[in-house]
Amino acid sequence: MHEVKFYQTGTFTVGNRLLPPELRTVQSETGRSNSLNSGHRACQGCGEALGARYAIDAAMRASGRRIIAVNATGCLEVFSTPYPETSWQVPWIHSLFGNAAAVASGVAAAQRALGATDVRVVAQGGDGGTTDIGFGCLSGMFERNDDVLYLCYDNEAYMNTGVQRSSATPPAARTATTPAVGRAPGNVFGTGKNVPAIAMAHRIPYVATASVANLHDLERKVAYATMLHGARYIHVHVPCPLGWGSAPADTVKVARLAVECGLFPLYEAHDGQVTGRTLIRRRAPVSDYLKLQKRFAHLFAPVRDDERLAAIQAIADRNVTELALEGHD
Amino acid sequence: MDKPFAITLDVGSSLANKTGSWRTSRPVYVDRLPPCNHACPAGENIQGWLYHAEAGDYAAAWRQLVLDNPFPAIMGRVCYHPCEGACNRGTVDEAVGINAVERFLGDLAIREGWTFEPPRSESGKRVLVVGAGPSGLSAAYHLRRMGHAVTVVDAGPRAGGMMRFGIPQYRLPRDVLDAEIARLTALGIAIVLDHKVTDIRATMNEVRADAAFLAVGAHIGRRAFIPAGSAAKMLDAVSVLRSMESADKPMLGRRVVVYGGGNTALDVARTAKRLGATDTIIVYRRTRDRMPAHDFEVEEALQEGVLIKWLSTIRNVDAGSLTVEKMTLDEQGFPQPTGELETLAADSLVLALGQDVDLGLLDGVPGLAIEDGVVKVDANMMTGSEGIFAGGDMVKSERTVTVGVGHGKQAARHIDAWLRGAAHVPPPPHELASPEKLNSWYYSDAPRTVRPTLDLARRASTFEEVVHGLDEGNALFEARRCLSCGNCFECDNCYGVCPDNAVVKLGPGRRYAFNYDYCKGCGICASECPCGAIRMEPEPT
Amino acid sequence: MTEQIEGSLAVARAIALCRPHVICAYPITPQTHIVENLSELVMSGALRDCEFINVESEFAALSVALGASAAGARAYTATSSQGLLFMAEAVYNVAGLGLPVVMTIGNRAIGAPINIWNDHSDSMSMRDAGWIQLFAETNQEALDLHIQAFRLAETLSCPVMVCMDGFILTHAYERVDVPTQAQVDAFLPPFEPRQVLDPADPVTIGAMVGPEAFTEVRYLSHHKQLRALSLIPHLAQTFHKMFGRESGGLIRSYRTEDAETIVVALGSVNGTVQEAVDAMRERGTRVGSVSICSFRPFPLAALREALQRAKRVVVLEKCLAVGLGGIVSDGVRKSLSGVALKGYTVIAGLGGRAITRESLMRLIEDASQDELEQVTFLDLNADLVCHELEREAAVRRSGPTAEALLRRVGTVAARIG
Amino acid sequence: MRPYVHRDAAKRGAHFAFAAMIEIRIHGRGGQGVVSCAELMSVAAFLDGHHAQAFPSFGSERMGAPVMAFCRIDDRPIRLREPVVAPDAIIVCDPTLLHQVDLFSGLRPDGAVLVNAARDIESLGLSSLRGDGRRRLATLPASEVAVKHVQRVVPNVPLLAGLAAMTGWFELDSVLAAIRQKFPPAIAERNVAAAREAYGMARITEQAHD
Repeated sequence: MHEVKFYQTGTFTVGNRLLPPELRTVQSETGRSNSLNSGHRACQGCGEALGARYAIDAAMRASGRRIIAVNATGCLEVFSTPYPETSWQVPWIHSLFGNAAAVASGVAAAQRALGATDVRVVAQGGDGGTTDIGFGCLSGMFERNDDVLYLCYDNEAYMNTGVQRSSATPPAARTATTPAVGRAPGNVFGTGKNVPAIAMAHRIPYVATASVANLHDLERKVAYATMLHGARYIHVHVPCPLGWGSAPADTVKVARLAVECGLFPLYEAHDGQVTGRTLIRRRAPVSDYLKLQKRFAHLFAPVRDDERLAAIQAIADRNVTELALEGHD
Repeated sequence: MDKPFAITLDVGSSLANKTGSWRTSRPVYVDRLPPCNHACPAGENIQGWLYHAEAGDYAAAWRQLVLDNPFPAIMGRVCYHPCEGACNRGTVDEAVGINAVERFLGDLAIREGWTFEPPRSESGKRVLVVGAGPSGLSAAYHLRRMGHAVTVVDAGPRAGGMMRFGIPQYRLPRDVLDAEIARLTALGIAIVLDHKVTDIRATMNEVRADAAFLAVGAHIGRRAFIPAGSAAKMLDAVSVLRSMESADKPMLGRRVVVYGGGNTALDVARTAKRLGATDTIIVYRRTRDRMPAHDFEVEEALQEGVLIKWLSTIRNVDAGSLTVEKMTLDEQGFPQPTGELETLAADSLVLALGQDVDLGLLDGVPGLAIEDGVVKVDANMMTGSEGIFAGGDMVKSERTVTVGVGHGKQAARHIDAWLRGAAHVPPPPHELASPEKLNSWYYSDAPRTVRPTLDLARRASTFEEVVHGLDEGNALFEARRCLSCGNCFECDNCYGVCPDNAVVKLGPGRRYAFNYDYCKGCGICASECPCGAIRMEPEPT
Repeated sequence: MTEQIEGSLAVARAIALCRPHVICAYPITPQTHIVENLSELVMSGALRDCEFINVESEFAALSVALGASAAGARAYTATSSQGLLFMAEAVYNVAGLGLPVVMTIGNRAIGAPINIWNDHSDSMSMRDAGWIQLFAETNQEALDLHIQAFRLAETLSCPVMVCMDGFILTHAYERVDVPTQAQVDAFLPPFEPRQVLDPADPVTIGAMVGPEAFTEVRYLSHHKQLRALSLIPHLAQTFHKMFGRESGGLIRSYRTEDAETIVVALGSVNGTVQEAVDAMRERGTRVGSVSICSFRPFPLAALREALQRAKRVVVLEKCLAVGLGGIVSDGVRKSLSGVALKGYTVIAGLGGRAITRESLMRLIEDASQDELEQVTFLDLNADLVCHELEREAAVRRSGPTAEALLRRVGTVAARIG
Repeated sequence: MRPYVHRDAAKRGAHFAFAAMIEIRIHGRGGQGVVSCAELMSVAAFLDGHHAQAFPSFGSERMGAPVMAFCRIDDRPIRLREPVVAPDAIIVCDPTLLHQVDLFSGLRPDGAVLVNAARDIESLGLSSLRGDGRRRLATLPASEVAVKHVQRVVPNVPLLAGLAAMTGWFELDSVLAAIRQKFPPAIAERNVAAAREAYGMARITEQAHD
């Protein structure tokens, strides 16, 4: 009898009783480390809580539970460690909003100096702590090629302080500081700040993007990056029901549509060169993605803003063409 | 390590914070009714046996299957599989080839000599079943497994009823039929042949039966008045097909005309072809889209060279030829004569205009009612006469093997309850697992496997089976295309996508449980469950 | 072994002898020579098992040190002036987390106007950040204080700043006795952290603390400094025993017995003050001086003991609390609450203005006559100030003040002292 | 010229003791080695067994800008941190400064002045500096000596040697030792040669005055 690969769900589900173990995710295992444990105070349907557990569990597995995590100020830090409780199962430190990368560099330096060669250092922050206030330290860490894996959980605004605009906020999105009023409601159509690309410009060993909607892809990238040496950067897309005005139950769905419509392309790069991309399975128009989120409601009502919807579609199309995200491997 | 106050905390201490209190709605695991099961006339738990089949545990799959239907190998050939018409996979790519897998399981069981488990205990009751067709045998099977002694009485020389005397061999090889019937006798069911029951009560007393199930089928070919010359050769389809099972095959000649548009018409036409007819023509009053026969059978017939004259009726028959009149459909879709006539050369005319039930055995049974030529039964399938139940083609229903098998099962349950002085109350059906309850994104693309068919040359000359079975490889493939609609197949999605680790994985075959201490009720698990086995319910207040 | 070397090199040697694991460097005058020397010691292999990290800002410098310390490493960095302000957020954070980082401050003024010369405005601005602040009088003491600082910091799990006057000490060639490795190893045990990021024993560090416990956390950091009040003199004594030198401690008194006037100061100016005291004593003025080594914790009791018998106290400050006067003076007054004596604040040496023996003698003279203002600016160029005030009164668009003053003063390099 | 008394070197480790602190001020331009000159001076004095303190006129002056450096020598620890306001000696590395900067302010009546110049004091128009005659004034073609030996216009080492010869405040050997401490061997030896020549030249001018 010829080998029948598992068709019922292929390898898209978290696990499956019929999948060979090597095709299952870390999340499918009862032995997973639950690095971010129950009892944290994240909102219902928090994408960041999901992304952080996915990533750190994968890193824990890859490193044989030999990791130290550094956290920037932000939702993740606040909801995970309200005195006297912490949800972390790993050695974890929070210092400031803008210095996670630098603190991680210090931790890594300490491991070298103390000869703890097997310990892997992970820094994590939101888009504010990474692409804005923490950017200097991040770039310095990259430039020195310090032995740190930096994970950015991008929910596209300052959620911890009540949804203010960050340099990762997409065009036209409504935030508390880019309200949906006036001639061009919502965030400006700027040139954008593509931090993965900036990371690549540092020619660091590894840069990747990932999404909570594609667990297998995310875990593969994190596990791989964990064991590389030098500066590594993974930019993880994590929807925020509160800030995006999406249904808590739709967190994964929204993330999936961001990928499928081309607005959040999944790819990886070595030494500044794109070496792999994750193909879109079922291409969707950006409106499918946008209309699930109240922060874009003004693009659809009272009158449909076709001009700006087209502009956003153009961004998605450019991503798809530039990275050749359609077709087959 | 005596740690600095409040600055340094011990890991995992947040377990003290029961975030479940935030919940306003809660997820619950449910088993919804898969559309295939819903559509199956025999009430098979299709998703249930595919669940085992996709794991490669064919024995378990077969055991699950035969809980509802003792004839997988037969069903896998003759069932018109409404299940596949209802299959949700049809909305993703193509329906799962359920029928093919069922046949694979049936054939494997025969090859492996799998047998039914005997009843755990004997009830001491005895039931008489009249008619060894699909319905009767099915009822006998279920009653026996419930522990009752069963005697089946049939007028024919061999068991199987229409399965043997109505369905041609190229669709149902007889060794398959015999094997699955043999398995019933092995279970301890007594089958008495060549015994026509004329007085049901009398026969019941003979065999000291506490109850009876009547399923004699409908074997009387319906005649229509067609002016015919004395030399004209007219037969009815039922007798033609029946005589295929006897020593002397029917003589139909080189040019055969079949009158009718049901599956029987096609069976008989294709049989004529195989008997050596050079031209076989089906004459039907209406158009193809109005034809009762299944389209795939029409397709196979046309492939084999059977011709069909649409919108035609037969006016009269003579030796060697007959006259047909062209018809036209009126607004209501009824055929109306046009007066336009045509002569067809024909050595014989076979009428396939439907069948009637022989109700002889019911004469003088008090309380028993007949309506439109079939026996009237109540909701419990009992006739007006206490303890006498009826089903299959002799009651009002769609006349297919699968429906018959289903009747047998239902009747068995009612009879069993009646024997225990109770009434069988079927459990309330589960909510239907309709397509919008699924998250089909997670299912990978896998087009269905096409079953190989016998090449045309051999079809014209032999009664070899036209449609072949699957090998284990593609049977497994096909089984794994099942979406497991409405029933957890342990994909771990809920366990993985919970931001609060509030899902407990109970281990292989034991599914999952929610830890409501931490579940905040976000509902991601429900929306990311591929098969729709989680429902969000308002938090009880 | 005694050597004639630059203060910055002396400090670098001391740091190396303390076997640090991680050193972070970002250039800013006048601290730069220290890290330059350290980079050479690390890269030449003279200092082993040490990571020298060139960072992109002072904020990163202290953040890297913070991470290293939390991971169980002995961490060091140095800065000055704007650099200290730029790392301010991390300065408070290191103390809040109780990480025993040691940092040298090459004391320098804070702009604007930009000024690279010495005063105490930088470290004083961080006086309440929770760090221990020790001021060095000489390069020998700067060297010695760093060795004591690591032991102090690690005993208490509290960061320590060693403050040394920019240029005056950092760039001065003096005779210093550089101890041997064996001596330092005997005094300074290996770092045994109270909290450490260790995969084998995971903990969470830096949790969010609400009203329910924040006060207690703050009290405990205050408590650490109270403990330091007894630990600092103890370490100074131990150091004296092992190295044969007096260095550190809370305060040092000079000719204060029988003194009617006592000058209180921090850092290198004390040498000049003592010269002035001697000169005035020769003229029969009963004057003495007190040098404050430990500014944080502030030695209230020790000062009270040293000052309470005097008639007047003159606090010489190299930092101006604009709108108030002196920062040190406030502490001194607090130490003397209930004691009846006169207190004067003298602001001197701002932005590198030389504090000469002559000026100090005049000051002491005036003080002993009680002819001082409550707040006096030593050697203030009154004409310059008055002229500028008039100019500003006359013209609305008077332009930038600093530049106007410079035009009037003339070429800086042409002046001496 | 302040007198100094020879002592038994064995007793104090110093060849002689100063009656009072000696203070020297060095003027020049950025790049002429003004600060190194003060440092070398302090090291030489240290090697002679004295306490010494050298420090620059703290600043961020660039090449060519007027700069100053100071040195103090004493036999007890030096506490004074103020700039040298009343020098016992002044070294002028660059005669072009003569009319730009108040070079000689605070110079003691018995102080010494050494100017880097090929011409003599008179032709530089500095005769008036002699005051009551207790002052010693001398010139030295330090740049030429430097160029000859070091191939660079760094008059600091020759002038230091010159002052040693002129005042006897530090031993030539200590100056040479200081040079060897500061510079890598090759460069050190060229400077040593420059120092020796300058020391000789200055001695000669000294004798000429006697």
